[in-house]
Amino acid sequence: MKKYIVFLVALVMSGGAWAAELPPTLDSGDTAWILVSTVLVLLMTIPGLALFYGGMVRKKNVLATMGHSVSAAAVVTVIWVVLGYTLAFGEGGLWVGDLSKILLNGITKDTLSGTIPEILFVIFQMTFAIITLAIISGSVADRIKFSAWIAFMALWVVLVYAPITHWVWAPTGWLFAKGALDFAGGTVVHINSGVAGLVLAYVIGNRIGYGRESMAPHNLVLSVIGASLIWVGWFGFNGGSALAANGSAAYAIVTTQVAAAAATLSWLFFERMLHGKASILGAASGAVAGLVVITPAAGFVDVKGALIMGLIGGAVCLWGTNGLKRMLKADDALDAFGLHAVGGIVGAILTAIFASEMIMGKKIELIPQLLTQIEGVVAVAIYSAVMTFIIAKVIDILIGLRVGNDDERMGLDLSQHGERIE
Amino acid sequence: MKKYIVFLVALVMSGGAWAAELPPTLDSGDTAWILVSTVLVLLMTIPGLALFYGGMVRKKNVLATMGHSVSAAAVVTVIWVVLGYTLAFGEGGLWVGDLSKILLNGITKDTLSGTIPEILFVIFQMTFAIITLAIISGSVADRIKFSAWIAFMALWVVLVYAPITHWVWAPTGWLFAKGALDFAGGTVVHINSGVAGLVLAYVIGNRIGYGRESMAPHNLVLSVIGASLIWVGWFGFNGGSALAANGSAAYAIVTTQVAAAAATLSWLFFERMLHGKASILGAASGAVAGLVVITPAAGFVDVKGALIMGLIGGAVCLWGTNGLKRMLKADDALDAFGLHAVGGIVGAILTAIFASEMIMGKKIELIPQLLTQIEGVVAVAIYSAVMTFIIAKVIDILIGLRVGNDDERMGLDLSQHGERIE
Amino acid sequence: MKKYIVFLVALVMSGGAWAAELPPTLDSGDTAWILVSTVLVLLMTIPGLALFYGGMVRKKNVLATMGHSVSAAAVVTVIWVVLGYTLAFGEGGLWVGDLSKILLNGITKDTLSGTIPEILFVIFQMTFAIITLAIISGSVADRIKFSAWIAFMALWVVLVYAPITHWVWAPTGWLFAKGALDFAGGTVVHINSGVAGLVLAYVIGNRIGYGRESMAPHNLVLSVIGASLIWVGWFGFNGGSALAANGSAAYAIVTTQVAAAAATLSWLFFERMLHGKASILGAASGAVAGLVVITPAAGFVDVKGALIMGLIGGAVCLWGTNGLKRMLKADDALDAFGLHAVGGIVGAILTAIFASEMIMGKKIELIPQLLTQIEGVVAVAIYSAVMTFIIAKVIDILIGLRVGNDDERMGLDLSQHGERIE
Amino acid sequence: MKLITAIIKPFQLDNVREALAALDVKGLTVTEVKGFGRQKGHTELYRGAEYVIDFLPKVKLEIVTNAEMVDSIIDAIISVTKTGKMGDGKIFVANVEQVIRIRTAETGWDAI
Amino acid sequence: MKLITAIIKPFQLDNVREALAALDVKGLTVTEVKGFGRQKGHTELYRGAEYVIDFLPKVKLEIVTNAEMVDSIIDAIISVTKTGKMGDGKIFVANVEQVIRIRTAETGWDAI
Amino acid sequence: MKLITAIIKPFQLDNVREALAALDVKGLTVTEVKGFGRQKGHTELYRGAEYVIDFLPKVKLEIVTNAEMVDSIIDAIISVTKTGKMGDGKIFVANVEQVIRIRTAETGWDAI
Ligand SMILES: Nc1ncnc2c1ncn2[C@@H]1O[C@H](COP(=O)(O)OP(=O)(O)O)[C@@H](O)[C@H]1O
Ligand SMILES: Nc1ncnc2c1ncn2[C@@H]1O[C@H](COP(=O)(O)OP(=O)(O)O)[C@@H](O)[C@H]1O
Ligand SMILES: Nc1ncnc2c1ncn2[C@@H]1O[C@H](COP(=O)(O)OP(=O)(O)O)[C@@H](O)[C@H]1O
Repeated sequence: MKKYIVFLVALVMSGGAWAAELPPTLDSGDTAWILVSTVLVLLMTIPGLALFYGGMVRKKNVLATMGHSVSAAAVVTVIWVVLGYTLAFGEGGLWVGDLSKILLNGITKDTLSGTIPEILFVIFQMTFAIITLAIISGSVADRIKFSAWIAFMALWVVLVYAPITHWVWAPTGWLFAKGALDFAGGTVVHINSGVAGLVLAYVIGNRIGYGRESMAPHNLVLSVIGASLIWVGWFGFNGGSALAANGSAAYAIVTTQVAAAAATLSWLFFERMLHGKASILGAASGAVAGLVVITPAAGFVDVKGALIMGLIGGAVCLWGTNGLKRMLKADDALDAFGLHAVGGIVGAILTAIFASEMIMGKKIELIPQLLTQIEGVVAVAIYSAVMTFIIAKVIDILIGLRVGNDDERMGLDLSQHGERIE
Repeated sequence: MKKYIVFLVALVMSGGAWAAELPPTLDSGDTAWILVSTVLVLLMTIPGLALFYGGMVRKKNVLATMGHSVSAAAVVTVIWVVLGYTLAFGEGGLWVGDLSKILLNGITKDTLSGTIPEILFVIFQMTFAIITLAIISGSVADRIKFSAWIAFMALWVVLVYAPITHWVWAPTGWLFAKGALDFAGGTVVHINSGVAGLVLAYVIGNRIGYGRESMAPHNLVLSVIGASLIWVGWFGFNGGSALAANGSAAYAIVTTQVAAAAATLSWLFFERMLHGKASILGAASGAVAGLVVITPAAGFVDVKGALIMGLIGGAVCLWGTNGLKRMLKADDALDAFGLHAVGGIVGAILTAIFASEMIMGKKIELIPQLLTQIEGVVAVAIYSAVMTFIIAKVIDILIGLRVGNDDERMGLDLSQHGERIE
Repeated sequence: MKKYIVFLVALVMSGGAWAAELPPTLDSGDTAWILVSTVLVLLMTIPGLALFYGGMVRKKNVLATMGHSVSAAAVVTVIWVVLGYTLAFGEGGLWVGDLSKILLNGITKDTLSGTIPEILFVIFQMTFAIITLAIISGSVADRIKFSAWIAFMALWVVLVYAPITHWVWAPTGWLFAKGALDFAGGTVVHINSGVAGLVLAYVIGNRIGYGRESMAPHNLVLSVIGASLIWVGWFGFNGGSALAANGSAAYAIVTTQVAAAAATLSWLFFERMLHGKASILGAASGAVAGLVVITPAAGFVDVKGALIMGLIGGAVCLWGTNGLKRMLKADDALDAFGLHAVGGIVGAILTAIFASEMIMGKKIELIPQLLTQIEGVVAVAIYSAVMTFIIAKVIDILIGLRVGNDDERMGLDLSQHGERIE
Repeated sequence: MKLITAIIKPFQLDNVREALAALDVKGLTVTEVKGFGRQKGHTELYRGAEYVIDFLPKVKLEIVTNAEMVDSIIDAIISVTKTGKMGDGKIFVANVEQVIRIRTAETGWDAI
Repeated sequence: MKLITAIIKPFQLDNVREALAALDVKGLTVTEVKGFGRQKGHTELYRGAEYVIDFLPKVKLEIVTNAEMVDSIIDAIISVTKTGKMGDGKIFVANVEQVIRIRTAETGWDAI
Repeated sequence: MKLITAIIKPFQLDNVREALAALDVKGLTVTEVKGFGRQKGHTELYRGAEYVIDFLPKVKLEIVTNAEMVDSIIDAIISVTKTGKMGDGKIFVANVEQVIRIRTAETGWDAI
């Protein structure tokens, strides 16, 4: 609430001319909200995404699938404080941050980032990196080797996630400089992870029996819990991206809620039209689709915009996980691409169209903005695809990406971890 | 923290006479807390209530039951921003709000409601509407048609929930004007939903095999998770209803916690006395009972009051879901009435008795307040019952409320959604 | 954000000399954060620990095991407001608080504790007492009588938890006076509960078939959900212990996250080295181990310290739940001792070693501090062990600690609660 | 001694148990199974992948009894489970050579 | 009539069902079981407690058919499930004295 | 060849397996079942609805073996599972006409 106080005091004192001169100070309300947002975004991954994914696989793979998310939290955390943060948000240039903040060098309790402690910004951003990796794991569910997954994450955070984050969100990043709009991570998190997932699915190959044997979800109760936690956690993802507890944050959670709801209804509606029944997995998927679509736009659009974006997003992602999926022929097992990349692309483009002057306080020129958005999408998609391919191939050569056939048949829980659920 | 600052500045400046003149400003701490409270109340429904209910049905209906809550989040959100909020909190008169805020018309990022953004108030209130609908779904579990449920929700929010909310919480509402005390929704949410549930259970009829076949809960682990999330989420429900992060909010969460704990113990104690064993479903139900009972009173009573209200509430709701339930002969499958209406009525009445001068800062006259409380209970119950009956009948005639016998036998998961858990 | 405002106003006014004279006022941001932290710590127990433990027992005991945590929330809450809080934080002397705040006597909405309402401090601390009891229940899982468990909790909070809390955290407590460092409860919560659990396990005896029959966890999905919620909730545990929304709180959640991640990786690594496979239960256990180890240190160490503490903690607790466990020969079913006491002791000692001047704003003398830490560990362990033994024996004599053999065979769900999961 | 195996719809289990209790049948064993037969299954669609589920949940009852009671038991089962719809189920009868009660080591009819 | 009982690996179920459908087998009943045999199990280690799991998940198929079809059914099952690795499974054949379709009260071959 | 079916209490499974291993029994199949017999069940009460649960969890063991071994197997099972309390279980013996090992197509005793 700093600015209001400053304003108040200024008002009281008289002039107000000096108010702008004051260095930013810590605001406890903003800090409280970002502390909580950090909790919420972490909750989206563990147990949120762990459950969303865990419920959709076969019973023999549920622990391993959840383990992919849990290990993302572990591996990415360590890499992020050591190297990731400085590469993403260290000053650097257009493409990548420098190494000045390696191991969070120089960040004390009192270092601020706006009105919150910088160390808080570090961990808030860390939770975004974590979920990005966890999303990717859906593409290779049921067949990736655990050690390969650990290695992949460590490399990918450093080589792909950190640079792209720098492009989009660091003040010196080239996409940021161009004015690409990405409020909370449509490109950084969703397109990036979705594309990486698709490439990884191609490299690792389809599951044994894919398309022939039943791979029906073993327990969608878990997926509904997961989707619900992802939904509520997303308030931290989008609302926290305002980096303050104010009207912007509040507006962002409202657009988030509206888009999630609209996409749920839209998915259910079209599913019923096309397949005769509206499914609960559809409701969960629709909600996630709406959340993905609104992510780049949450702080830029009004409620009407969010409503329309949600309706479109639900329908397009339904296609992404059905028609498009069949066309792509990759066994993207849990639809990292169909939901996150497709939703992210739709969102990035619609952001330009629905950006609201009332909300943003300035007018957005449609055509130039659209072009900038597309440039961002394409750049992120290409970089992510190429780098993911290289990393995957290197790991495949060095330690092998995929478990053996018998281990896959037996299930990852037993073959990789020596455990199982009853 | 606005008021303290204002006070401080005033103090510093000298007089303080002009302090009252200052327009309210946004307080980041209050805003942070209501942002979080919104998350918490949503969490109570998805996945909280979805799990609480989902664990109590038979395995063949678990996804459908969870879907009732998830779809409540989707449908109510859209209706609320379009029409519900303005009917509830638009200026209007004694009975219902006007249409001035249709589609949240005129609410910008900077519009305040007290010390928080009005848009935040919109979504905080929205989460109350969502859970009210989700509670109702328990009464018709295992047999309602999915399409009928969607239609019911859309109509009910507009025709029942919004007007009653206006009565109780809008400054122009008639019950508000009368001084009816309902801190966080004892009438608006609990009596309202419980009564509606009972009526709906009568209209839709008992489940096939009710009273003869075993309808034992398929997985109470889910119910315990659900009740736990409902419990912690209730801190947002009751604490958030202070609309600020201050001593009131803190006191409200303490009374909430104490009542939940006391009711849990009281339920377990009487269950053991009456049936020989204290059950874990009993613990979960007792907690919810205590939470319901304290809801209208959370910000008005002290810790001793909360303790006694909890002890009474646990015992009475145990009766509500046992003796009373058998007397009513309705198959209120998951006890929307026995827990929420019964607990809500007990709470509304005890609020008058235990309202504490120390907490409220003013004295409450027992007898007049008691009469006002009863008037509120009766008015809400009657309106809710009549309108629910009409809506249910209309839907039954137009599209049919209930699935066919074979579909019910097969279970809603398969018959309504084409899915199942392993 | 009080202090900043006061500072600001002081600055503006001129001198600042009188700023220190101002009584502390409520800060809405700090209050918001501690409200949320309270929610988070409660979430760690219900459903967090309930699930973590519930997933590790056999299917016939899952509800009873979850019930141990739920009943902890109920029983401890009531005891805490009546007697526990005043014994822990009432003024008193070196050993225990006085009875001045019995039934929270004298605490109004406006009573402050620092910059937050004292009533909020009451409930925040209450959640710590709750989880301490819930942790203990892991030691006696699968065989304790429900009534004995209830009785044990009521006595133990009053006779063990409240005094030890007074020693360590009350301004008049003897360990506090000595300068023992325990940021968020390494001794109070973890060593205390772990030691009590071990003693209880000895007193109650091993489970029937222990070491011969398979007691494999029935559903580790629940444990992974539980561990995840414990993890995210721990941000309230450690971050909330800063009692403000500021750089300290933020640093504490970062050290918490880093230690949890490092311990997860360390556990997985050594497990793979020693047993050939890295398990998901290992990941979950490692995370909890890291969280325990960092607890006394969270607000005192920097990121490098947290990293090393986590790596050590993961390895040592792996030994605690394997080699050490076999040496101790007690059937500490769910490793209250191996994780919490062992992790707590490691953490207490490493706190002295890694306490950072940069973070604490003062230098810590290694050897004296180490001795003080060890003194704290030993005192708490001895007091907890002796008192737990006495309480357990008294209950065993009066009502019996353990269920009969047939009831144990049948499972606690049916024999104690008359329920079961399908 | 004979073993009667009946495969029925799950929700009929309580009815059958009652009908058999009326015949003073002292014991039976129940297994959850999945059946494939004339009654057709259904299609489940998850994220674009369609699975035809041919196997439907059924309950298998096994009753060991003496030869004289076989017909009345079969009649009792049919009387409560017959709806005339596909999937009502099947009954098989086989021979059992020896029956032993573990508790008492009784054999034959005494063991039932 | 004969009862063919086949114990196979779970993932072979779909293959077997298809092979039997080709022979016009009209019905079968499936049970999830656990098997102990030559194929060795595995060790699970949870927090220092080691459990040797001797029982592996298997699927039991029961097919009632007439004597003539027994051999072709057995051949069909073997043809799709044989991998030559331990744990491929077993087939048992027993006699069934009577078969009844509940829906129609038909008996014998008509009931299949 | 004979099929021995034993219905026992679940927690006895490990004991039985060990006793049979001592007899060099090479294979067996286990099914989780529910049993109704002399041993009475229990009552469960959920929110005012009372359900009498007559069926108790049991484990069914199936062992195919040759005629000579039947008695020693039965004795071994009884020796470890007999407690003298109701619900100890039952053992049934039936005839099996043919046994085939899928892996090798061996039949009869060789297939066991
Ligand atoms: N030949 C068979 N062998 C074993 N089980 C069978 C056989 N035929 C039917 N069944 C079992 O009986 C159940 C009912 O059979 P179905 O053909 O669907 O009904 P109906 O006999 O009424 O037409 C099946 O689901 C299956 O479990
Ligand atoms: N004698 C037996 N009685 C009953 N079931 C058996 C017997 N032998 C094997 N089985 C079942 O057959 C399955 C496969 O047997 P196994 O010995 O592992 O394979 P293989 O015969 O190919 O060596 C076992 O898991 C068990 O379920
Ligand atoms: N006639 C029967 N047919 C099939 N199964 C039976 C029969 N009698 C008993 N059983 C099975 O054996 C189990 C033990 O039988 P029960 O009568 O409880 O024990 P006991 O024989 O020791 O008195 C039952 O739960 C049931 O599964």
